[in-house]
Amino acid sequence: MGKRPPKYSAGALIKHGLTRGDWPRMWRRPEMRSSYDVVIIGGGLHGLATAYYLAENHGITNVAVVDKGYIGGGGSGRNTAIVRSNYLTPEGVAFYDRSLDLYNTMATDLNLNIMFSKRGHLTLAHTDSALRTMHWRAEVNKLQGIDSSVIDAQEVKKQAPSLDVSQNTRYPILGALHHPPGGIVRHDAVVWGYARGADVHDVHILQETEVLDIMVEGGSGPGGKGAGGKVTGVKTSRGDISAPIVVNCTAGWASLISNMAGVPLPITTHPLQAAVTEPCKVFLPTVVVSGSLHVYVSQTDRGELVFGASVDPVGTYRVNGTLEFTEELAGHVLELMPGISKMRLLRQWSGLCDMTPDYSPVMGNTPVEGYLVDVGWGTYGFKAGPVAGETLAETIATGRNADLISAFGIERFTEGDLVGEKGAAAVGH
Amino acid sequence: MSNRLTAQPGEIIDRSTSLSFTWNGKAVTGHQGDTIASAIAASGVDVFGRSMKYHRKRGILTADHWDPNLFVQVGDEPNVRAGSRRLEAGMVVSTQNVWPSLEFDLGAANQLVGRFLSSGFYYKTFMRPKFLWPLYQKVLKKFAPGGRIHWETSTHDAYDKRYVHPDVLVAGGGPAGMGAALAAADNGASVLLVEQYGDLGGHLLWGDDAQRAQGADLAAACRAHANIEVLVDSTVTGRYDHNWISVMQRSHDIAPERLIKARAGVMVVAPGLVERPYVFAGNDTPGVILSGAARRLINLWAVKPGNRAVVMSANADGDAAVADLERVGVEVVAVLDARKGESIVSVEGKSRVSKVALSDGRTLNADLVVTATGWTAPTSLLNMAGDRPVYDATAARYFSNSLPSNILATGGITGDGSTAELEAHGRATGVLAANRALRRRHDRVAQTARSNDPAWDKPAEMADSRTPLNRVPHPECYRSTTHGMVDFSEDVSSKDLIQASKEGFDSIELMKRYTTVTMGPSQGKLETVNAAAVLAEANQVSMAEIGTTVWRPPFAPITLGALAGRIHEPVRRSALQDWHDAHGAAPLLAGQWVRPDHYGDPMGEADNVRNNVGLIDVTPLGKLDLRGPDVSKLLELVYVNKWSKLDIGRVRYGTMVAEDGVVSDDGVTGRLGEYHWLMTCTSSGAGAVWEMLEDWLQTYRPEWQVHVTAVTGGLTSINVAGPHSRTLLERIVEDVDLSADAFPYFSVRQGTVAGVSDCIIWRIGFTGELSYEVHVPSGHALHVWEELLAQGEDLGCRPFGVEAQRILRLEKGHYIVGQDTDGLSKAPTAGLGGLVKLDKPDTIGLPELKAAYERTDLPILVGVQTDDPEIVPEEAAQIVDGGSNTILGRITSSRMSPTLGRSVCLAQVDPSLAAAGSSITVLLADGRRVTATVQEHHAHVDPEGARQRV
Amino acid sequence: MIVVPCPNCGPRNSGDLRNCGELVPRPDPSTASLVEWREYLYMRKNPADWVTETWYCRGGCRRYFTIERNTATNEIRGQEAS
Amino acid sequence: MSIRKEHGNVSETTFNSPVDIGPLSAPDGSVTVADAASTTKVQIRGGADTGAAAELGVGYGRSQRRADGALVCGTRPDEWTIYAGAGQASAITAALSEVFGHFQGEPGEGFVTVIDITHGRAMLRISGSNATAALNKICNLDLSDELTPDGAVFSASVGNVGCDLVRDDEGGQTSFLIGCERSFGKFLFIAVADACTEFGLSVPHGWELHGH
Repeated sequence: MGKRPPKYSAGALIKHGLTRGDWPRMWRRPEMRSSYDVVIIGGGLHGLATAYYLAENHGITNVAVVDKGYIGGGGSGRNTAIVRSNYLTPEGVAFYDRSLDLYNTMATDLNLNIMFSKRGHLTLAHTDSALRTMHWRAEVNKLQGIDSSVIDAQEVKKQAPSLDVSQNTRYPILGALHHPPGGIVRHDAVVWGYARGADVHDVHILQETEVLDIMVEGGSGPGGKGAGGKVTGVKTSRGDISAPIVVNCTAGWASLISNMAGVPLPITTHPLQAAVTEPCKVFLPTVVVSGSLHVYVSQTDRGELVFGASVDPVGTYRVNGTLEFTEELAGHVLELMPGISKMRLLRQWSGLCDMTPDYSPVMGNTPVEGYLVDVGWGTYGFKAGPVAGETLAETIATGRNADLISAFGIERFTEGDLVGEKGAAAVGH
Repeated sequence: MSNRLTAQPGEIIDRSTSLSFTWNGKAVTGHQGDTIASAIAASGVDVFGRSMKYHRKRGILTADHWDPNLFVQVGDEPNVRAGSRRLEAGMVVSTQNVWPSLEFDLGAANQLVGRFLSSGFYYKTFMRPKFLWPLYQKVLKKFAPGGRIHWETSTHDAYDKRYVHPDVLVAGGGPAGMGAALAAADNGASVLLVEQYGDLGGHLLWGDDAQRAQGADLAAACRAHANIEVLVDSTVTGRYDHNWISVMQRSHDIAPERLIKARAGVMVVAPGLVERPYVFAGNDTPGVILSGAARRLINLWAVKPGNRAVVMSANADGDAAVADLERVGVEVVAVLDARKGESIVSVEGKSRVSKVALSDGRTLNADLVVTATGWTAPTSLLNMAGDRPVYDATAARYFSNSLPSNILATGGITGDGSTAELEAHGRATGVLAANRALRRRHDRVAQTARSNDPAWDKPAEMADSRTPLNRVPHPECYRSTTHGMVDFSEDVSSKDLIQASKEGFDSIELMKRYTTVTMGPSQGKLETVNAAAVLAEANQVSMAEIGTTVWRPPFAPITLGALAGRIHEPVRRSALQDWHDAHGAAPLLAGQWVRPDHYGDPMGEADNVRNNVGLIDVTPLGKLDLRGPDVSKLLELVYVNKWSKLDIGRVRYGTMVAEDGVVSDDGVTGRLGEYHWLMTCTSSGAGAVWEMLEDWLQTYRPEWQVHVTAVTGGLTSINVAGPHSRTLLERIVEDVDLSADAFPYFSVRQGTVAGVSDCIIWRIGFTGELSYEVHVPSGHALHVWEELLAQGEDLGCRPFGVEAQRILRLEKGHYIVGQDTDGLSKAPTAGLGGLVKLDKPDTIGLPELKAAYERTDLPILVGVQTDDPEIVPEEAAQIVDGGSNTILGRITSSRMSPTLGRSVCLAQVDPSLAAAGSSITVLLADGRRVTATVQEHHAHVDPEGARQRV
Repeated sequence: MIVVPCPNCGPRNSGDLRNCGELVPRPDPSTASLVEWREYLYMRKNPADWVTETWYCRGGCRRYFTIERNTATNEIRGQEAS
Repeated sequence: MSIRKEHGNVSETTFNSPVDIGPLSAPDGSVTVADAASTTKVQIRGGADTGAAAELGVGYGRSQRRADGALVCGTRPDEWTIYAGAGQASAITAALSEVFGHFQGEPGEGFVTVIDITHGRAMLRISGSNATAALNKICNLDLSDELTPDGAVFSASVGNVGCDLVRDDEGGQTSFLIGCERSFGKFLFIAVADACTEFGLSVPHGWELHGH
């Protein structure tokens, strides 16, 4: 095990301020080995969390996390940083609730302030049927001990005064699902925290290392890949690595990586766009989501409004962003908050989402021995990062899928047992 | 104390005007042509605001749109760029980000502890004790920069949009851009020329006499050219795939901002260059300005920027600034030539520069420091087109690398030159742009059905034979021997960046995320190159190895109002909706339709249908006219049940599933003639069903002869329901025998209703009563509706709304797709048992249907009644396993039944609970657990259907 | 807003059309195994490369047609640069 | 019963439009928006093998005005629409039966169907020197003379409503006929009139666009 880095604290800050000393690196740039016990493809939140929990919970430290770019450069750095657990299905609720638990203690667990702002989360209902779905979610949530309830328009106004709750609008606000434990997190910090935590255990974080192929032998497909095969390692842009276990944590690129192992996925890749305004004095205290209007919005402590929407309808790997996203977004935000039309959109960006038919992930072992997936996260990957890492690490360590992910196995697509999260998921942030 | 100079030869202010406004409550005047900043500076103000983190005093830096220190509040508009916003009379201008005042700001205390607030400090603290973190957060929030949005009183103003299709769009109205526009227009292209500032001319506007004259001539030629539309005070804000280009037009009569969406054949990018600040200790002190700022202040607005100046110059623009300063009487106490390695080390001063330390060891008294240390090429629009710029160490700036054929660059971002050379390069670019654009236009015209064939020959492809502009050598001067501000809007210093790199944030993107450098309102226009230079220094590599961050749209921020524009959210209205409005109907927005929810008493309306007769407007019901010999084959394919043997004059209920077996839509379809059918489907599903039918007919069964026509709005659908419905219709239907024998349940007839021919009447019963659905050609629908009410007055005929219909259908146990079924509900769940035919050769979703009927674990839809009849469980109330929290189903629909005087429900339950008589536990929203009993039928009222078959 | 070349209408903004995704051949439902059927329902190649896909010209001619589009660049075959 | 006799057949011309407002014009006459919902609209469907194209004389995307004043439009690759004055649906349908014989959906080589869609479609006309500029605010197609000459037939979104359009100049003045599903008619009129306000047209109370 590596040397513990100096702890971060107010005292340490003062000491460094006075001595003008340098802080050590949060993670190192190690030399790549020729073999590891586990190779995790994708240096985002999921990959790094998996590596951290492998080391921290299971003592498995001969692990490499490889990324073709820099860590956190994919969806982990491009999402809108909302966390919550008020899902629709019992499987979803249990899973995300564990994730929220981990977020709650993360700052102390990782000794890095991830700036969790537990500010509450409102999912607005503009129609009777949306209100019915909110009730459904609230009831399922309550049964699992999740703080979640339906509130009326006047209560919505108290939670977020800038919302227009008058009833003669095109999309009147009839009520909302209110979820007090939800909130926003400084997303990059989570990535850095896990990277630093994994690095402490000598996990190798290999940036600018692109996986070119996954080596499989004995499979039924071309080149010995595919079902029945066994993983032997990966080829990378910096040379080959032999490893008995290879994990795919590559989100939008999941299909491309999985095809290397001969394991097809029920995934299409769509951009998910987001945008941020210039800062202004804080006026929006909570996270606001409208499924009917395809928008979610929160205001950072820096005063910027951060917006997201549903994924683009046309699948593509292109992350240029579109103008119509910003137009529709602005139109819908102003339906909700007509008073903010003078705020300016500062920047738009997009990330890639690995969408599944039932808006639920594909996790765990696959028909290729030693090849595991943690994909299909669609627009939910950030919320799930900690628990995905924890359960995937458990799955790797024990060899069998962890209980919390038993509903998310790849076999459900051949057995026809899809997860029912789609109903609540049109824009679920 | 006024800093306004005597008249300057190139000034753009109109001294005959006087515009009064206020600055932090004090009355100030300026002239037409002033920016907010120039007018305030002319009045003698040095300090315009405070910096974000340390609340240091800040003054003019660049005096243009990108000036990070000139963000002000104007009335209810925050974050106004005082450096470019034209002054208007009556503006109420104030500082942002200060408390309590600009002069005395408590936030400035942060300067004292600045050494502890290095980049990312917040990640390293406030973790313990945990309960204090929310309090820290409140403090952090107080430091949010920016102005105040007046959300309480502001409204969404009349913004606006417009589409344009120019052959060539030119971004930038300097000499190169104007040259390009003129040449493209001369060569037959339609041109949209977009200039960010108030007038065409670019840097020529603040140049010498000859430059100004050249600029004026070019501008006049552009404005006079029939093929050129000129937009000033407008910005090209984004370039998206296939040259979809956004332009923000300001200062239009009808809107504060207008979004113009252009599909351009070719875009010519000619934004000129952005001057770069120099990094040294105190470089953000008021009085430290860039050479461009000095020249603009003096030449455009006749504002004297200071009295004793030190100038550091690395280029001709810096030299020109020295000349300008001396011309207007500023004492230039030292000129440091950066080309010889001379530089500024640091400045001192709080509200204004007072002392300047030079690299030769001297310290001079001065109140003005002017730097001219090079350029940033604002390549944003090129980045958006896929270009990744490459650093040229000789010219000390970035140049584009590879551009798609529909993007061309010219002017300063491609190289250096005299006005004539820039214009010439622009003109050559314009000729090439016209050639490419006209070739595209020719293709477009030829491929478009509505156009005539092009009446002109497609031009031959022209090679790019432009003579490149020179790249004049420029010293690489980014940072002095001291540390200073790199990102002025984010308060990020070169020291912060070096520390970040040492902590592992050693790629430009990670460094950006950790330190927030380049993330502020100018999005890196001023900071990117200096940040890359500092990172290169920290990593001890060359600039070329660092790369740059990706510049994302928009090029300049856009108001949400402009992006939204005028909001077009269509609403669909039936031909009777005006009548409903006039008769007190509560409107219900259902998808795009507005419908009558009720007319004041939904329970009474339902009751009236059970006892007398009611009318409901059900026009939103999706309706498709199907004609042809193969319609029955199509119906066999898209419905789960049998259709081949439906007789003429009969209607049948059908359910559709998707290929995955999940219930997708339902409705009744009737056979009007041998080859003529009318299909109905759900209101929300109508569009999808139509597209699905077309897909099958076009893609998979092109040999079938079927024509599908959507007739939803063309037929106004009136359901006449209740025991007196036949009596009523007999009074106004002329040519149809309505007797029970002649017109039995589930039949269709065509006839004349209230004198209106070509009506379709079918006898069906969603409400469970004797009822007829009359489809009337919509131009005559109001007449028929009013006749029905008039003729039915003695029968108690009254309209009823959607809520009464919901009650009635639930009493009758009819399920609603999407409410009583969900995204996983397959045919067995909906209880379609007897209906589904699995022995067809093909039906959509057939393999999944077969598989579903093999299963015994799918939930089942059942009728449910609570044991306490007064309790109406909420829709979505969960059905649980006794006292445990295991979910075994949910209530999907519930209402109090006026007919039965008790609550009635539909529910999806686990198959173990589906048998009639099963007792179930329902968890109410208030936490109570109540028992209920599963019924034998979905229908609570008249399960045998006797009432509708009379 | 990319431009999609409708074979009937000519170049149109993609927002005027509906993208129906990767072209996946439909197995014969009377003979296909459930596994084959579910591959048709759910499994996609999803390449970052050329893909044949279906579009519906919703706002124009109301015809379904296929084109080849490169999902890495949004380039469409037979159409000039993106 | 005597009630039946009171009705008599309702004439095709006593037609209620979704837009009960007279034409709106800019004071300088540069743009006018007028309801035209009562226009007779008869739709003919038939593939290329049916000879309908040859008979009707226009291909997809183009239109032709017949001697009797009816406008024959190639609205889809296998679909035509005839626009004529109010109340002519029966006459036009009868005339078409002469040409095509049966057309209610009977099988055959020349599978042709005809349907009166007058009631199913709202319609308006926008005309004047600023008509193109106004329409281009809410319709994304290139409406220049070269791409959209007089006689051009096309479908497009106008103010987010799916519409069938014809450029149908009158007396040398640019003019477009715009049809949409009837239930969208009022909204379409409001959206088009709103787009014309830039050119001086004022909108009466109750006909303003929601949203600002």
